[in-house]
Amino acid sequence: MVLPLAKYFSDDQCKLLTDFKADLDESLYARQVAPVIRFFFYRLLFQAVPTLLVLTLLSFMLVRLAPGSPFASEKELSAQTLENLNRAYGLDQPVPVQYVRYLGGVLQGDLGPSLTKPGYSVRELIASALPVSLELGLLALLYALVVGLSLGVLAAIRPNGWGDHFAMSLALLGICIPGFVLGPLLALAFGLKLEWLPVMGWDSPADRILPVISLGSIYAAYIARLARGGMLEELSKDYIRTARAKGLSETRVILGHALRGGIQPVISLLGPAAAGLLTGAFVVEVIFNIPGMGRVIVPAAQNRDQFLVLGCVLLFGGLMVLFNTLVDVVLAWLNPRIRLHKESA
Amino acid sequence: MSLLSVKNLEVEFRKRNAAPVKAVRGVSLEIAAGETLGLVGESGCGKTTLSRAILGLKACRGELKFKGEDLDWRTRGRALRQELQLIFQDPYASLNPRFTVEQTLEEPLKVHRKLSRGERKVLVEEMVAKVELPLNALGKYPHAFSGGQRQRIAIARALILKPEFVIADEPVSALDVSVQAHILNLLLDLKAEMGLTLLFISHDLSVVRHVADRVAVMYQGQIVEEGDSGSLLENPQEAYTRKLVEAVPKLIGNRDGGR
Amino acid sequence: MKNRNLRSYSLGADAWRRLLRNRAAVSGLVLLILMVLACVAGPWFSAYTFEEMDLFSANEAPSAKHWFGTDELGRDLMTRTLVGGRISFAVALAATLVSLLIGVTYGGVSGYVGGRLDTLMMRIVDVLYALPFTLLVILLITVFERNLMLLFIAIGAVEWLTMARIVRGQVMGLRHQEFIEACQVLGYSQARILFRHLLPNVLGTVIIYVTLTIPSVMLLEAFLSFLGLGVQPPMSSWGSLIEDGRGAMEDFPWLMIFPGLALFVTLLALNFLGDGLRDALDPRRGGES
Amino acid sequence: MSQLSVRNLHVTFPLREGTLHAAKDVSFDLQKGEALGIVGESGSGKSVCVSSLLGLLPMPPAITSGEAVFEGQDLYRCSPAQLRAIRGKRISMIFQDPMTSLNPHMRVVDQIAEPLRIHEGLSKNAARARAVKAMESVGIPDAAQRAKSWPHEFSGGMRQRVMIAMAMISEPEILIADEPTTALDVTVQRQILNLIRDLQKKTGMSLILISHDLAVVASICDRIAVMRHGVMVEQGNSKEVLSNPQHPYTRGLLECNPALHEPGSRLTTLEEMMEEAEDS
Repeated sequence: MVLPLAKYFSDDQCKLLTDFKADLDESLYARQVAPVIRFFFYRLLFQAVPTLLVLTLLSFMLVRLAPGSPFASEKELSAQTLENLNRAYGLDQPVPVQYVRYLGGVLQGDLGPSLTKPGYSVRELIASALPVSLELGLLALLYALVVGLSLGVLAAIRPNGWGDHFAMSLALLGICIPGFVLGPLLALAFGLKLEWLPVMGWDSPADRILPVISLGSIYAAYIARLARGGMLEELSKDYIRTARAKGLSETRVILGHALRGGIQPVISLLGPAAAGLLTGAFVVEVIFNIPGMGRVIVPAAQNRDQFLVLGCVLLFGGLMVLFNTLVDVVLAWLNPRIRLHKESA
Repeated sequence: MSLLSVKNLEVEFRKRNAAPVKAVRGVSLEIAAGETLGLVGESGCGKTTLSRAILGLKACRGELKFKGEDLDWRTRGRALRQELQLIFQDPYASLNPRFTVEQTLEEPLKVHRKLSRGERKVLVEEMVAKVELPLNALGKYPHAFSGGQRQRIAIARALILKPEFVIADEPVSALDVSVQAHILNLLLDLKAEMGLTLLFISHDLSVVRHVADRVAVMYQGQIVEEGDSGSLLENPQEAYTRKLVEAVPKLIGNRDGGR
Repeated sequence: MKNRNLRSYSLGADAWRRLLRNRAAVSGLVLLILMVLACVAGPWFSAYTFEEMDLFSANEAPSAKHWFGTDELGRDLMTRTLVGGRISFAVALAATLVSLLIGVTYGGVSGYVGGRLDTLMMRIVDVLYALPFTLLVILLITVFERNLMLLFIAIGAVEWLTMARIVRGQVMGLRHQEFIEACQVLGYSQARILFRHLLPNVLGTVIIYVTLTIPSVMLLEAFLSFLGLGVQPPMSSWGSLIEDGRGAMEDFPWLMIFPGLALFVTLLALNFLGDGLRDALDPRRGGES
Repeated sequence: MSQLSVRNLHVTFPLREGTLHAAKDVSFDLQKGEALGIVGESGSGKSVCVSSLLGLLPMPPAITSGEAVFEGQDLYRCSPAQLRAIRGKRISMIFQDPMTSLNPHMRVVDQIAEPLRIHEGLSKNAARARAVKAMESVGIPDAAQRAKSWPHEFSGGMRQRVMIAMAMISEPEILIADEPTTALDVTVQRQILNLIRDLQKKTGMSLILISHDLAVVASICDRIAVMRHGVMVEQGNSKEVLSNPQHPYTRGLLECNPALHEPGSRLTTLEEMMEEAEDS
């Protein structure tokens, strides 16, 4: 790196420069990476762990303190069988003991047996369905981010212009047509009538298109509105005038200065959005016949398979907590003020 | 005899996981009845904190005496509130945007006086006249007024309970120079008319010199110099006061005035 | 007294005037009122009831007799849609009220008192916020029998969290404003400051958030009913009607389109109204006029 | 010939409530190396006038007419690209509030270096090295260490120094300072004013200083222009304007300064001055 510099600078200036660069690199870890890592563990310890404890306690108590045995629905069972079943599943123990046992099992990856699908454990049922749901959720998130951000940023460049009105009308439509309406409509139009795209299953890449659009569109719409709002807010700030006064091109003002602050509301939305995408996927999976978590949890809830639902709740709780923590870390990384503030808190 | 006396006042700010910061460090002041004391200092020197401590809004250590008695906000707060009042800096933030002028001025009377509606109205109208606002201002909301007019409303609110002692915390800093003159004139008139004692806080030396009989200069939580306003500002003894006085841009003998 | 009340609304009246100038917001408001009226009063005037079956006229297309057509059991779809609307609006109203009550009180106290209590209260909200509430509602439904009351409470209990956060943020911002300090200097009681001076200034934001809560509650109810976890047959809800219609969509598309349209129109109206309210109540526009 | 010559400038904002005339028929000249001060109260249109020169007027879109000839080029007829080439390179600007005028998400050094990166196409490191030098030259101690800081780690006065370093880094021909010291304490204000004056003397650039405070402007400017309600009511040599103000408004501005009155006496208000002037 010394070569091109020599053109502009004297030797001692170059030296100062190389020192400076080394200094900057060295400080990159100390000043930029280390606090974020520390922040991550701080969040994990003081927010994620308590949340998960509350979640397990709340949901377990809900299940155990409810009237009746989980086997009550199967009426043909004799009293003896019921007792055997209760003992087999440890339900004859006091509730706190059951909780600790269950928690111990969860930590080892044992979520208990399924009550409605004899022979299957909750873990097996989830393990077969989760990857599909995760893929669907992530694809939908990606779609929502790409479409939402581009629409939002484009709208903010010329507020009240033609493109803004178009993008915001589209976003309004997206918000008002939930996935369980959009999905069937898309299936009807592109699947059954036009026969362009498949409407069943989860095998070929083409299978992914309609479900991802049905699931992601509402979030794309939210993201577009938030991004527009955030960008407009940021573009109205004083430092943007400074950037313009330096002679930056509008593209550079937007991408280099405003974007970083402008997308922060969008990133804050990602936590709730991820949760919404995972649960929203249930509906889409039912509509497009996709073998994901929706096909596990919905029948389980209808048939009151408590262990299975409990397992799903814990799993999603864990995923959400993890995702929320990541979002917080990204926000902290984007905003130097938050980082310093929370660090000292 | 002094109306308000402050001895060794200390205010500490505690932040979690940080050493406490002393915003006010052993301040002593005497303010005689009918006098105006100017308190001068730059931002962060503790002058606002000091005023809030006197008014019982910040916990503090030290001795506060009003008319020779302990200024004990806990036990005598209700009575004291009617005698010590505050005028704020920002005329835009110091008025409740959802209250009309009449409601704003009536509220203190409702809380502290047992008066009929008619009696309150008389007092409110009297006060509005005193601060030279038109009577039709009563039904309007703050957003209908300019900064100077709002400051008049705020002054009327502070004075409607007829307090003896008023703290004016940078009352003209947020106003244009032309409006400043009006508000300063009004304050001086009202002070004479109602026999007020003023603690006038400002960072503007020329304003303080104009209104104050005596001046106290505050720096990093302490009073560094105190004395008669004319002589102190023309002939400062302490290094900081000198620096402060010299930093003020002057209209006469300009160009190299700062050096 | 009367006189003052009239005047004290005039800042609100100002916002109201701005709202009425906004064409989208006004049409949203009108649409919403029509929708509520139709759902509440419509079924009384209808010649059919929502559960009356007529197997001879099953799956009929929309006609003068059945404006929205009939389902596979020959039930009048319009009546079922309007009755479903009642459920939607009832859930929305009840859950929003629950969230309003808890959220405003919790957020107001937390923001005004501040200090340790605020930290504790907000930490609780943080933890609850990170829970997958939709799934907890599903769990509730799994554990107890499906019932409408449960749905109201569960959804309301989810929505208060955001309300509490918003109100707290607003109160925190206002608490340090000089006019609140002025109240303290003038010796007003804490309760008077909180309820007479602080909370009225938060009202605008609360109203805006309410217009956001209502559609999200309606969506959640429709979502659960669609999955068969909400309203139970023969009762109808927009969510369950859409799910029923979806099966026969290819042959009898109206079965899905009408309930879907009802949901869409309601959400659209609420959004128009919400956007209009936000513009009208935006404090940054407060200075003009 | 003057370096910058503004003729018959009108700026109007079309608002829903009616048209706002922010500047009405404003004309002034700036000679090379000269310091011109523009004084006026809030809403007098002083900021609008100079912001319009660089096309930096805030929304809603304003309508400007007139001409502003800078080195033979009319700024109002420049294309956006031509204007961008002038901004931050030949004419720089600093603003009132250094707290909000710096990008909170960008390291100080990169913000200072940015004009070099775009106008001179320097590499990141080369521009950074020059930025550190610029920080030193505006009197920021430990510049090399503090370069990597974020804006919020600086005090108000230091932030304004950062702004000045950023504006000066490409050695502009004109510096426009829009209320650069209003948000600062008196002692810091003095330092910043001295710094601006020293830099001006050293580089020979021209300066337009905007302030509501006549004394601030008088302390470093050669010429003073007074604005009121969008109209430039008076301009001239600093000493002359101060010692022998021609317009009653200028006289009023001078008169209502408490420093010119006996302590405790009634201050003459602007209205009284204006009335007096009309009567006589």
